[in-house]
Amino acid sequence: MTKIHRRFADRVAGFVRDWSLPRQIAGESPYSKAAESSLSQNLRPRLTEADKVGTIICPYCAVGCSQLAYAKNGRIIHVEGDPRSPINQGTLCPKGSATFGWLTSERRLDHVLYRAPYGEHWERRPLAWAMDRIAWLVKQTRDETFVDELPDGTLVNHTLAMASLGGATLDNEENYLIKKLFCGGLGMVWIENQARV
Amino acid sequence: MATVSGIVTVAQENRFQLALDEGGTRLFVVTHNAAIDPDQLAALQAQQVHVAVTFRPVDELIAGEARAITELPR
Amino acid sequence: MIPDEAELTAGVKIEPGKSYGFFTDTTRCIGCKACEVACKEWNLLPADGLHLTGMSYDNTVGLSASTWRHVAFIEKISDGDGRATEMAPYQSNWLMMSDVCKHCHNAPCLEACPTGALFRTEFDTVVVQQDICNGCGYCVPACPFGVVELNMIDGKAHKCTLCYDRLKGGLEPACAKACPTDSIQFGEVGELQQRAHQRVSELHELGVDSAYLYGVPNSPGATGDLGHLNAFFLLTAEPEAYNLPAAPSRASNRVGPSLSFGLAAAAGLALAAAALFGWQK
Amino acid sequence: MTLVSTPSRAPYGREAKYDPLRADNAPITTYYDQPQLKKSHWGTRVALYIFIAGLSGGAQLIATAADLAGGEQHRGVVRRGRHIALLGVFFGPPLLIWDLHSPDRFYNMLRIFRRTSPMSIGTYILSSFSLFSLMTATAQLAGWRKAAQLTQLPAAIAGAGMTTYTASLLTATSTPLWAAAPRSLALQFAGSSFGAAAAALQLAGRVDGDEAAAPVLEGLALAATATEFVGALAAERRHRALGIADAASVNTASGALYKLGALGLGTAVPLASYAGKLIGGRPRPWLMMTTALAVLAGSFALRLSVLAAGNESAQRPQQSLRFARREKVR
Amino acid sequence: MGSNLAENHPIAFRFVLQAKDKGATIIHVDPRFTRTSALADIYAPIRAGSDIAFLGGLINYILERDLWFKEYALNYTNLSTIIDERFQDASALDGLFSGWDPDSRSYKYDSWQYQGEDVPASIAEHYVNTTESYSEKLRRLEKGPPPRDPTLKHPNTVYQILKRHYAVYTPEKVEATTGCPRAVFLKIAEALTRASGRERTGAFCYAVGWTHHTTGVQMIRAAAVIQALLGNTGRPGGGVFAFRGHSSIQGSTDIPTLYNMLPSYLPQPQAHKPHATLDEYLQSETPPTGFWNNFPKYAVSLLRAWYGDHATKSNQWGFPWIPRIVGDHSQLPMTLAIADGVIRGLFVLGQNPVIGGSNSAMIQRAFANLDWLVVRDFTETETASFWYAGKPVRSGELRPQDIKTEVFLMPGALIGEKEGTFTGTHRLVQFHDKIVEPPGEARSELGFIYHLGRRLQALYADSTDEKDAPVKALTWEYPTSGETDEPSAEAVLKEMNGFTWPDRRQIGDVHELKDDGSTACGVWTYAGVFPKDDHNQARSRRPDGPDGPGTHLGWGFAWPSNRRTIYNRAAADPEGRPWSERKKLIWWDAEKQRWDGYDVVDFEPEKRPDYEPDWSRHPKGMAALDGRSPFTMIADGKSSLFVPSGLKDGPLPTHYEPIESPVHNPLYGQQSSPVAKQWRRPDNHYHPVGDPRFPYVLTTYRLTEHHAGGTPTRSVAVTAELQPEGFIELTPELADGLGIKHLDWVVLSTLRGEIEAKALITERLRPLEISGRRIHQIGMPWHFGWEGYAKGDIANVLTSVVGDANTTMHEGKALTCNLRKGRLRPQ
Repeated sequence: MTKIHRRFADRVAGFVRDWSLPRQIAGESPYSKAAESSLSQNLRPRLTEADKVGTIICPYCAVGCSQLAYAKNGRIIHVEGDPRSPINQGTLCPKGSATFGWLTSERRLDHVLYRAPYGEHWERRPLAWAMDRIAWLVKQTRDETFVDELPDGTLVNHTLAMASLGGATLDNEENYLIKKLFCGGLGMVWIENQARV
Repeated sequence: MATVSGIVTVAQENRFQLALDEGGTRLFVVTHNAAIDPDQLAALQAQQVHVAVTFRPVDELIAGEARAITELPR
Repeated sequence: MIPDEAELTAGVKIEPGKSYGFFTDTTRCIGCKACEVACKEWNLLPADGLHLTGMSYDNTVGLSASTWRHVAFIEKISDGDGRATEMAPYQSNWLMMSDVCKHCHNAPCLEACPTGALFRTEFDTVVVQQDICNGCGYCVPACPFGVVELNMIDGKAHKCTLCYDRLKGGLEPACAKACPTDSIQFGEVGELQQRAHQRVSELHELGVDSAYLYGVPNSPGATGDLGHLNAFFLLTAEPEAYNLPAAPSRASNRVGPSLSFGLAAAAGLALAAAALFGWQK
Repeated sequence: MTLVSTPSRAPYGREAKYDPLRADNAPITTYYDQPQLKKSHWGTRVALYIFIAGLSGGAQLIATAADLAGGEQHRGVVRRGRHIALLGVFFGPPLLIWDLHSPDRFYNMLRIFRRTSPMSIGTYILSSFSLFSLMTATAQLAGWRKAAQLTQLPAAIAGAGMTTYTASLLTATSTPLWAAAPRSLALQFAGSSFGAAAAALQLAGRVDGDEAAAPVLEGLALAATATEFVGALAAERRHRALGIADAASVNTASGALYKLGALGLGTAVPLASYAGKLIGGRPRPWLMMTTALAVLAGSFALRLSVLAAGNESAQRPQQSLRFARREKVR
Repeated sequence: MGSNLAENHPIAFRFVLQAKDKGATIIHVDPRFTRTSALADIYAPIRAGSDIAFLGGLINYILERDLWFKEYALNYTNLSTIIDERFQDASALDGLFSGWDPDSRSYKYDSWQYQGEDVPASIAEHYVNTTESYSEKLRRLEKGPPPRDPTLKHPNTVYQILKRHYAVYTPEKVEATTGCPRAVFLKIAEALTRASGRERTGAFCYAVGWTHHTTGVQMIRAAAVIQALLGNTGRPGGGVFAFRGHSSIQGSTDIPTLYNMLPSYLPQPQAHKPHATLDEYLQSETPPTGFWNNFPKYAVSLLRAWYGDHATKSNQWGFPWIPRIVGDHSQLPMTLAIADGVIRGLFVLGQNPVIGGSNSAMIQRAFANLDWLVVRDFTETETASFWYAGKPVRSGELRPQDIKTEVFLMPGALIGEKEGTFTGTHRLVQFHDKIVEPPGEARSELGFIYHLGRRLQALYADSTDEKDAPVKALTWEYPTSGETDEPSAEAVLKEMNGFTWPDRRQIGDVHELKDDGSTACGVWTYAGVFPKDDHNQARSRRPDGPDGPGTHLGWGFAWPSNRRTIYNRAAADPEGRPWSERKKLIWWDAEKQRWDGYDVVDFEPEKRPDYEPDWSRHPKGMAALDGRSPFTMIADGKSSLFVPSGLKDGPLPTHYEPIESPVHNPLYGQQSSPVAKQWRRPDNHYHPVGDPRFPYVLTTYRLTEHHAGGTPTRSVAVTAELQPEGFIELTPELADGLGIKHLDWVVLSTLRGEIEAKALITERLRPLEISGRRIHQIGMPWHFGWEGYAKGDIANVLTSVVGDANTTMHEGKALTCNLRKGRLRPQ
């Protein structure tokens, strides 16, 4: 449990190593070379620390700027513009430049929260439990409200009791599975997304 | 004063970002009397050392004021 | 990491020994603040308080220890008798400008710093070395542009480093790379100055006769004995509108006269004392 | 970044024809009245340091002058001067280190020498002054007169620096009030330091019962105060010329302190009493003592008010932009 | 126009500025002077909602001064087509068109058809309330080309109709309706016409500034008419650009999580349309001519992809399992259905309806009627916390312990934590890699839906009930990987691209699709994105070099068939030669007898420019379009200046006032769009015209620093700091009138609700003179809410639920409101 701080020995060694007076007397300029410290000498951009880099597309608007995401040890350490893309040529707007801030926002949620009916606060519940519970609710709601034909005999095969909102910010593959499962499988018709907002 | 533990993911000058063991990420500024130099922070990031940070949240900065950092066993 | 990425993003191969800087062409600025965000994301700078200022779309207010880029907004829509609809070709009526440390050639902050924390890097930029600075705060009043500031938590001075760590890795500074309209152009100061003069004459032909360079030798906004500014600007209104001084002076010029005069006075008084003591003896 | 004030008027500026160096009194458009400069972080601690530095520097100089040019009757002055100089030695460095925002790295002050930085120059002045004053004082205590005479010379030279380097420390910044009149500020600080030293020696002499050098010290105090007064007048004229005269105006606290404290106590009262003494001829000891105290108080008030008024002038964009427009000081 | 490009799409504006450097004139028409206007050459202030008056004025200007591009318009548009003599336009019927049926509040299309036959609309949303099936009317179209009079003298040619219809849109009337000074309007008209023709092209850029209106579709149509007349469509640097707001909103429209379409613009079967069986559906939806003639191939391939071997010829490839819609199920009526308790369960996947939905207070009350609500987002959004922090709860109207809704708030994976494709506003499908695992229990939507589907299939595994057959029949096996069992996005993309059945060989292009069940294709427009098992074109990252043609065909995949500029046949003149060397894109290569060019040609490669269909053999599909018909998706192959069918609110763009307007329609007696979708209910009242209680025009918009509902930027420190609080913008004249000083608190109110915000007084807004009355406009960013670091009241508390007739788009851009100084909640 060692406490990290600048010990006396380090201070003395550091002072002697970076002492400018002797270098100044030896002729180096006190405004540049003589003043340079060892920290400045071996300074490197943090991207050299990255052990993985990938191309992602900015998650904000539809211009489709492409970005480079750098990661180290399974965590993203920086996101900035991809210079190869003809769409943004390395540049990004304020939102795109904040992608790293979004991924590492303090307000980010990483566990499932559940509110029981008439409850007054959130509870933490495991993901698997939530998935089972939602599947059961979907089946129960569908079974109770599925209509195969209207009174006048017209074929409908739908349920009006379940709805889904969402997808303009989701991947195409996600939208495809949502429409395939909800419409093609469960017979939901209330399926919409931000395209109309 | 609170204490959280985690891994330093990014370090710039005297500021660093900690990936918390309990999940989430938080930004810290090292106070001057913590007497920690930038190269020590950079070393923590390079070796992904498991550390505990004693800090005080500062709402204005949406970050924490790191008073002390102690190295924890792996 | 793409080696020498700056060649792709700015057409510049970064080599130690040359002097690099920014040419900020405010006539291309759309006030999007991508530079502010890119700077804060790269340098992990904390927020500066969440407060609606009412200064048009500028809620950042100014440069500080944790804000190294600041986009200024100046509304000049009414031209006396009503609101303009015809505009000069480039960015009129609502001026926007991304302010930054000027990395002056004769940098008052650098000349004032007693510990050598502030120094001129091998890229001719001015940087505060965080392992040396002891927070004496002398650079803060020394800067004629009010850029550098002390951070009260870590007790050290902070300002734009022109992404000194990125330059070492051949990367273009984060703000210049992010700028969507290339209002912030990174490159060698000499080349940038030529490009700037060319842009000014181009603008004058287009009828933007109020365009001038600020921080380039023998141009209206020259900065006197500060020499040229490595981060210089193309402006279209008087510098004061952007909170820039018209002709800032070099603080170290005043050391000579004040010390010599002071010591002379002290010597005079000392001799007077000696004379008085001698006379009384 | 604390916000000074939300702008009272709506943010639509007016078209102002631009000419970089036009007449100074044309209205200056500012950027929503936001400060154009950053004020220094110096306050009472630095003011106290400057006062003590000036006092101890002046005392060492007077002691050396007395030792070299004076007679036996001045031995008291020499001894007391060298003791007062120790104030700077024992209170100076700690005050400065306390004012650093990362005090644990105080030793970096001795890392480099930069001739363009009065603080760097000042560090070496303070160090040498402390070293030699300490040696002179110990020699004094131990009775080694020869040694003291040797070490007192560098101490005196450093002492001269101590009395006035702090003026160039302030003037080598971009703060309008400090940078407007470099020479006048140096005069004010040098005069004020000597005045304080002479006054302190008078008081010390009275306490020791050895008033032998009183007339010399009074004459010296008169000369010092006169120098300070000349400096103040020159500074005022310079501020008015640069259009930043209202910096030290009365309606601010620092302005009042400057007018009443520095000028009033520091110069007007001593000048009046010395003049009165010269004309009246009858020494009234209590008047002399109060005058000495006034000089000391005035000297500290000068440092406090100049620092505070300077910081305020940096916060007023109208002044800093006007100062940066016509300032031609070399 | 209708967009604030520099603020909301800054990187797109990068190229507008590069065009400006090469001498382009930038024109910005907007109710507010924005950061786009600051970089524009000409700025025209207009009243929110009066865009069609402005565009109609431009059409009038072009026709009166005969400035239209003759050779282009005569050959490539239906300008010379003769319309049915029964047709009457708005100038004759004071704002309405012939065929108006007051009691059904809709139009009959018969009088709008080409003389003598019916022309089917091209896109899937063409369904009208009329019941007669399409197919009988189609027979006649195959007999010959529509009647045309190239001399344009016949009174019923589209040209004459346009002249009559737009005669009233004079520059003076434009000024009276929009408030834009006449001189500025004329300067813009002159600049636009000068920038068109052989050597030059002009472009229209629009976004939600046009779509957020009850006349939104017709605004975009008006721009399309102008661009067709000036010959700018299908050419480099020309056309009408839609700048959409979300990363894959184009993708979520192509692969529609939308109620009225099956993947890629196939109409969702309707209960009261002849869609009972697959044959009826195909027969009534397949136009005889044009590219849409391949409709059956796409429908059958989709069903094969969804139901695999369970889809057989005998059970109509599983067509009965597809649910039928019974009306308008878009987001606006959805919120009303929730309010009425019809909907018991709601999934909200990466959306924030409490901020983005109209009439937010009604939505928050409505959510209390839900049995269960699943919200998946990256943080706690207003939608997830309505039950304890919503407006009705804070005002005491509801208490958490009375709200029965069971709420799940589940963390979602973000970019870089899941792989997949986005489709950008340029139809470009780009793949993004997965670099790190999502934190904790955060999962991608792909994982959530896939594992939900597997659980449901398990629950229904042993059910024999016929209504459960579709759940079991779905092809739902995708390879998964990692300890979170993440399904492979590339496997799904391969299914979307399509493959042969049953040997699953990837198909190379859309032409390989069959209607006999031998091909399966989830999204026919995306065919070609994954042409071979190891070639994912969406992941291709090869841009052109600096001296390359600049179409960057090697970067990503642009649907359809990687074509970057659609209808680019129009970039060549009728003889197949480029209009000019400067604007060269596509040309007819005489030696190779093929079309060639810098882009994938949007035409049949071997069809000669002078090809004429042989009408004796009743040609079908593309064979029925001559060599000078660039608009392959439209039945007659020509750009529809006059739309005979497919749009519910009229064949020609006509100015109608927004539903809530302070003034009467200066052009016609008809005040607002006759067919706008309105829901008059106690919780959704509309303001009558010129209501003195709500005298000011309110327009909502976005800031460059925040995105959409604000969630992904207001909860991020670095962007929240840039625009930290909600505010409104108003003119100095209005502020002085109400005694409001800069940054004062003000309250805005409509019949739907009241909110408070700080006032930003700015000259970038200006009062407008509208037919003699002084109208003030107020602007308010709509992305603020109570969650996150940057907070503010929700602007959509003020808006009403009202929709465009064709698309049910809300009218957030133009409504009326009241404004007073002070606070809502006593401090």
